Amino acid sequence: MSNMPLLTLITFLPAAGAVIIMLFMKKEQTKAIKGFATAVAVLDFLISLPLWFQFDQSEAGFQFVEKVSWIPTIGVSYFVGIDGISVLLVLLTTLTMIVGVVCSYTAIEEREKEYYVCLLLLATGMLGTFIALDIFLFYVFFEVTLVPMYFLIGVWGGPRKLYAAIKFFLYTLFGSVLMLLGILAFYFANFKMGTGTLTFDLVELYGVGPKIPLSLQIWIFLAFFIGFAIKVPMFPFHTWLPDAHVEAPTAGSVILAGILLKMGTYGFVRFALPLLPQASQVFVPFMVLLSIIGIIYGALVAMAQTDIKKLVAYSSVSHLGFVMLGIFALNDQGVLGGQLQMINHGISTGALFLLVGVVYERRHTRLISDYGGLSKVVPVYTVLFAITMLSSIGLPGLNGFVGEFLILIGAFKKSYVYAAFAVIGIVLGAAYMLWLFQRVFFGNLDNPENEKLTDCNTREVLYLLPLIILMFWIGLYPKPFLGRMEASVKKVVKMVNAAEAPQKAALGKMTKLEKR
Amino acid sequence: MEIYFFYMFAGGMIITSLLMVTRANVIHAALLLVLTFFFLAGVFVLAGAEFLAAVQILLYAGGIMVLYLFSIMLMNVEVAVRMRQWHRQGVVVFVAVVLLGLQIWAVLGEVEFAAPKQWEWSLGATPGNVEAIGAVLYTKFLFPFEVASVLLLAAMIGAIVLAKRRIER
Amino acid sequence: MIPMTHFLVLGAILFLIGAAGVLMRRNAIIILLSIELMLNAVNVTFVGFSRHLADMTGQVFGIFVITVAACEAAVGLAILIALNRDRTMVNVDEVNLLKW
Amino acid sequence: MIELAWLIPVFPVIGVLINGLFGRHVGEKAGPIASVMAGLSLLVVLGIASQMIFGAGGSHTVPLWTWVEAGSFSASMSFLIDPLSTIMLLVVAGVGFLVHVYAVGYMHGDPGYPRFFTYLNLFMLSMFLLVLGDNYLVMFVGWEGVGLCSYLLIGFWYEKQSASDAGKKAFIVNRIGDAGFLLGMFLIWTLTGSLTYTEVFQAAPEMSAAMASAVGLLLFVGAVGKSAQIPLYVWLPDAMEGPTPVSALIHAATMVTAGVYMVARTSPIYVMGPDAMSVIAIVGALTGLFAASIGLVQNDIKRVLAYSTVSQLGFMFMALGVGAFAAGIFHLMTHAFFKGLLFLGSGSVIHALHHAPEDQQQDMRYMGGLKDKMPVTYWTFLIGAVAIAGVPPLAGFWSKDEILANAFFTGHYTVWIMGTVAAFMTAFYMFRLIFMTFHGEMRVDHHAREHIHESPATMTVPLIILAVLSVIGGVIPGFPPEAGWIHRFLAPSLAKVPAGGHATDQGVHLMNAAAGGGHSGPAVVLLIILAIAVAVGGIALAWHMYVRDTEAPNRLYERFRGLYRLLLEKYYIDEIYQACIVEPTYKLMRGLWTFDAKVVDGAVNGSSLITVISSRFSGIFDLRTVDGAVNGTASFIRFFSQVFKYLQSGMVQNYLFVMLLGIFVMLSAYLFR
Amino acid sequence: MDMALEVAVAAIKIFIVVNVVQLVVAYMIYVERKVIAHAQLRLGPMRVGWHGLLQPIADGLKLFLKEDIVPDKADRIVFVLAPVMVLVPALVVYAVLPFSATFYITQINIGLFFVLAISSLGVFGVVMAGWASNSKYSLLGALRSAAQMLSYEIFLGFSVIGPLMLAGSLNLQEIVHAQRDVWFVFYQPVAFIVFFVAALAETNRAPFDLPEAETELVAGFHTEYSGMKFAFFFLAEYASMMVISTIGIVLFFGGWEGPDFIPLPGFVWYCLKLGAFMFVFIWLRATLPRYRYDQLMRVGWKFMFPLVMLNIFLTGFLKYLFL
Repeated sequence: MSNMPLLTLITFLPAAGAVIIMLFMKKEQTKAIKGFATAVAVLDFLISLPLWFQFDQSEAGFQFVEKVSWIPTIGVSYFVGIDGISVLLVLLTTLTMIVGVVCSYTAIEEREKEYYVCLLLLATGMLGTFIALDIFLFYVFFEVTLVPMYFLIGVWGGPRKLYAAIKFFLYTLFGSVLMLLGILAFYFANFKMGTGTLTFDLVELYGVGPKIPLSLQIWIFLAFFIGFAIKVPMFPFHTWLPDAHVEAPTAGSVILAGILLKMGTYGFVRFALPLLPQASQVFVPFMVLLSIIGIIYGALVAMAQTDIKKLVAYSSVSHLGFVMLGIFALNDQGVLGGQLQMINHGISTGALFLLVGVVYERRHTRLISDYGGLSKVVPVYTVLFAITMLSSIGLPGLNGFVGEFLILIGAFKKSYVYAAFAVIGIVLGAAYMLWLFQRVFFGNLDNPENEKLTDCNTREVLYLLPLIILMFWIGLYPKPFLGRMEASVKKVVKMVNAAEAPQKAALGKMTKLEKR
Repeated sequence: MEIYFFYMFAGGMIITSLLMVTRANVIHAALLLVLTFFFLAGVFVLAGAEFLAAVQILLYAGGIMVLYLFSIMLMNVEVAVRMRQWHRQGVVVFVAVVLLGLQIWAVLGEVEFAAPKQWEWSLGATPGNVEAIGAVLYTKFLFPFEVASVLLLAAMIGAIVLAKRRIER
Repeated sequence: MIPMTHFLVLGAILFLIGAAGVLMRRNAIIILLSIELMLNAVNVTFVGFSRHLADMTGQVFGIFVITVAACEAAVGLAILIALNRDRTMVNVDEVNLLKW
Repeated sequence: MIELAWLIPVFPVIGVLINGLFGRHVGEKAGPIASVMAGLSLLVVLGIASQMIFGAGGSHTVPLWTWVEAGSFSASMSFLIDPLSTIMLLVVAGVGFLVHVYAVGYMHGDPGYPRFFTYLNLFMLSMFLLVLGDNYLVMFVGWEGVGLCSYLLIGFWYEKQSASDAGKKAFIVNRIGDAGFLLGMFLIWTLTGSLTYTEVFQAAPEMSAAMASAVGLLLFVGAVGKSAQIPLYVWLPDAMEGPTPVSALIHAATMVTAGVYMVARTSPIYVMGPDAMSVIAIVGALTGLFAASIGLVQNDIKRVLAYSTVSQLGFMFMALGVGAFAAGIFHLMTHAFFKGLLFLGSGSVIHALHHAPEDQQQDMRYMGGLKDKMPVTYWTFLIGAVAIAGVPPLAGFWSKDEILANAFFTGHYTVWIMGTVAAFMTAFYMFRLIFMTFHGEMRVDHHAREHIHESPATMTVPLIILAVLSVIGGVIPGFPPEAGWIHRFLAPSLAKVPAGGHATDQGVHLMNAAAGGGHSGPAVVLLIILAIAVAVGGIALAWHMYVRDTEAPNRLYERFRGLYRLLLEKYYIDEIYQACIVEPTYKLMRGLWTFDAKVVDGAVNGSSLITVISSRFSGIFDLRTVDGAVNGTASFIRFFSQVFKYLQSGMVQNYLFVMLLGIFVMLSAYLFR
Repeated sequence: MDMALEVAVAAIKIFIVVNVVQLVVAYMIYVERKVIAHAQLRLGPMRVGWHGLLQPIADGLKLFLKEDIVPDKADRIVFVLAPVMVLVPALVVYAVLPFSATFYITQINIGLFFVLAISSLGVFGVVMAGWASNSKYSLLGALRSAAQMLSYEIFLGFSVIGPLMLAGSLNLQEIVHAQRDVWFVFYQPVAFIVFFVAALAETNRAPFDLPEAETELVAGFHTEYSGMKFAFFFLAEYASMMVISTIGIVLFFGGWEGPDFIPLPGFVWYCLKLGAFMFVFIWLRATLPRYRYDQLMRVGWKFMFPLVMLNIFLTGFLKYLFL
């Protein structure tokens, strides 16, 4: 088993499934296509399960590594592997894919074949992003995800789908092109100042970061920052998100919220921090400022929304602000919390989008004002929504709390000011979510159309159930999750903090230079 | 002894193939080609390639040529018999072919062959020709062999697609 | 022992006959048959060299040639049948739409 | 028995699962099921308590599992059984069980019956977690959990806009407090490296006064939210929108006292931070007075009780603030008895009046004369009122008197005065309530009159039990004052104010004397007499105004119209909050949304617009110049292809012939090399 | 001189075998008529000789003496060559068949392959006959025959691979030797079933006698034939039946080998087995109705072909595991 290219298998199985659907299945056989797509997703999840069980918790480095030379002249290799930071994201992705496929059975009614092909291709892109250990490879996968997502939004989206899709595509492309510049700058910096070889190999490059002068690091960090921050999205770059979320089909929103956004935060942890340790430290106040603005601003703007999906989208801005805050606390608790919060956000917000999708499918409206008093007609749905909402606002005992708590404690450790501002986000989070809940579920059932609403059917309950179980599991016993991440996170934190001394030295030199 | 057999087979081949090329009736041409292949199989046996000879008969004569006959029978060939048989470029080509023949003759005249390598072969020897071919075909040429099978598959699909009657929708 | 040159000459003659058939005849089936002949002329050469060099490769290639011939026959005849059905023609020089 | 502590929260979990998942099938059986579960928990609690009280005592940790572990941070899911949590457990489980039983009758026929009991059991679970946790994180779990249940139960009748509004308000206001609690926790962790009580308290003596005060104040923010103190008390009166058993259990007896419990639990830190304690004392006293003053004029029976609760909670914090932790907890306990009793009694009244018009069911102006119709309710209610008014030997007297005495002896004279005035007001408004509700002529709507009846046994039996507890619950554990059993029992759990702390020398002296065997001397006797006088005075005034001279209230109203209005409208605090906090927030959020859509997104769209415009220009250039060159090349090629195309005859054999010629050329090249 | 002797011996062997085969074939026809007659509760030929024993000779004489008709529009050369092309391959195959341990014409290392190759040529005669007759029935029969024989040749070829893998040789004598202990039919039942069905189809026997279906095509490809040419077709059919039976015996039933405890000469064993095989052929003809053309093709490609492929894989796998 150890020799099996498990990661490659997991990553490319959906693509293979997509190709099979594309080539061998007729458009009219929608049932077969759905069944097949589901089977592929489930199979992918099943073969990704060994990652959970065979993962060595004590190992901080990369596991399940595969390395094959790809473009040797410029030092690109097909180098994949996972560590504690990515293992859960990979598993989350495979799980979300099942949910994404299953929730689309009835939601998508046209061009179903192409839809599932896009969905499966998207899975390959996302998985590849998380397992790539070669920066070039990472970039390739990072970009690959854009295309199917573009189609998902642009073809199967809502009324303003074209605007949203193009905005999403161009905006993220703009960021990632800058990131590519950063990657190349680092690549050549490594050639000149680091190992002296042309390589994109992340493991080799990890050691190089501290040797690069701070002035250059700052520029590279800015390039990375824009690339990842747009993806996250952080405060001033977030406006594509509500549009994309609102217009995307349910599965698209789920995947966008659950996985795609994580690619940004993951990028920070995987690349920006360990590759550019000194610059990361220099940027801490700036990043934290943006995160906190994101937290509070996102929450406040979410409160002003009249569209449920938009509200959830802005809540994502707020939640990801928490994640970024945790990451840039640059200590064990903060980064661990940030990592866990990435998973949590994927689960909770994914579930929220699913739930919105459930009523949207029945009523074809997302305006809060069109609803009201739903808890009378759809009790099961109400309960599921309530649990998800509570998980989203971080009720202890559910997953959101553990992550938020660790983030805040990490931030507090860094500076109590950070935490003091961030807790405002918790209060506001409760406010907008409860208000939403009240407007949708409480009160009188005054819209006659809502009386005909049917409750969640078995399929919907079934695809929500795993997420709900995960919410409780992480909330009550997060140790298996934290334990898997801990070693790797500690390593990253150590790499960043170990570079402190040379950074100060560099700063000292700079000041000296200025003095002269 | 065997050189006479060779001349016999070679002569038969040349005659039948010349006849084949010149026939107006396609069926006759095909049957003549079958005969050519018989003689060719004889040449193969003389050269110690009895497996290839059997394959030649089994596949070429028994398979491919039957396919030809089958197709010819499906087609309307009587018309062609009454048409002009030779292409307009025929004369030029004939001259060119003859010239090419002379040229090949010249080339062959220049080539000196080394003494043939000694090779134990006789009809009915064990382990014989079949084992020898198998040993090479499934080791050294395994990949080409598989490629050939893919080629066959592609040809089969292509043939079916091309020859299938279009179903009117 | 048959001299090597015999095989080569035989191969060349058959090949030229085949080539002449391909280039001079109008009937498509005859052309295909001539192509088969050319392929077999090559086989003669292969087997001759195999004999001469005491090497099995020549015979193996003979088998491959037969494979290719089978493919060629299948596809060629399929094309002819299709042509015959649609255009009722068997002469190759009538099939000349693919020009300038 | 103690190691079975994990069983306590397990039973409510079972109840939640049964009623929550199979509510539709369980139907009206949900109540008994939930009650049995609460009862089973109570049995375990009683077992543990008996062991704690009659056995060794001390503190015991029951570890369950490691919960969150991240780097140097670690918190486990473990329970702590010590005297403090024992008392709390007894109160929670006892009152909780009684309320469950009561609710079986009270909620009969409600469409959300199973849901109600699910929530109620969920609340029990959370409250147990809050009380049992051996570290702040577990306490926070319970803390948030009870907040959630409070939210769910206040908004239980969610069709009512006011109910769901009140629920939301409760949760959000609580969240503000929780934010403080969280920050307090972070500070504790940064200072001590742990959140477990024992480890924190071991490290507590090393804290500087400033840090301890900071911790204390931050935690107190949490307590202010949960226990409805100024300035975050506003949610509690609104919370009366919930069903009455909920008001009794959550908003009187247990949840709102969580803040008191938390401060008492954190006493080792508080004693290190005198500033924090002063703040607590002042806030407590202010709240006590303030809420009592509002309670004077309210007409809604439950609102009176709600403000009374706020006021009594103020008393408790007063006690904590002056360092009398045990007295605070003692008052917590007695208050749970009599306030639970009062709420359940009021519920009984409302239940009896449920045929009256909606807006009259809870309005005392439309009651009166119910004494004869509902004897059990009346008598138990009266006992409760006397107890809360502080008439010896009922429960309220002992605890309230201790608080006032402690305030006095520690030198907090302002606090003491405010407390005494509040006590007077308490006695007054409670008996105003009694007289308006049970005495005088009946003002009930005519249609509802014939429906008035005594409540069923499931409701009256809890009333009676609580009444008994209200009578004896003070004197047994609290006699003699300052040195009763409860003080000795709680002593190991609570810290003492150290010498040289914030108290005056005299206070310390007196306190230490108290620890040795109760206060003595004339001051004590005087204080007791004063307290009794205040209580009786309040009752008498109420009797005067609402029984003897019923015109007196109107006269007062005419004279102090402005003051009356101010009190009736609760000092306009809600309106002030609305204007100063809520509206600005709304404005801010709308403004930010506009900002987001116009400016932030506008920048994005603007940049795309600029790109489009510049692409137009470059497009023109492209068309004229660049494309011109391309087209030129193309036409050049076209010209030549016109000539050469004739090479393509379309005849296969022509091409093949060329191939043959190719071979010919190649061989020639070989021959003539 | 040795060579001359060799040639002479070979010539003698060939002469004997060919004539015996002719005779046997003639009597096979008699046997068939008798068997079918009895199957239909008739008596069959009874008049010529005792129980009609001389009937074949009478028939032969009749055919010899009959007028040789060639239709006007027929392609003369091909029409005449066709019966020859049918009979010659059928007889040529006898060159490698082992009749007993010592009695055979020759043995070559590609024996079985040779048999398959040569017998595959039989189809030419049929096709030529059908085409040259210039008759609709004949052409249809020829087309059917070509497709049928081409298809079933494949299954026939694949079905013998199983036994070949066990025997490890193409030499027929060696295959017989390999079955000294256990007949391959016990190892390869599936292969045998496929082989037998394919054999029926290859020899155009019922229930696969579509090319000469009397009731549909009026005897199919040989409608226009009469006299000696017709006799050639008949001879060829029975000769190839014997060939295919012999192959079946050699591959699956131990050839001329018999159980040791019954001391009979190898040739006798061979004759007994051959007789049994031939009887089954006749029996089937008396019993089974004819297949429809599409059924024939479907059975072949959709059932036999996967079956025999599976058999090959299974054999290889088991051989790899156990041998």
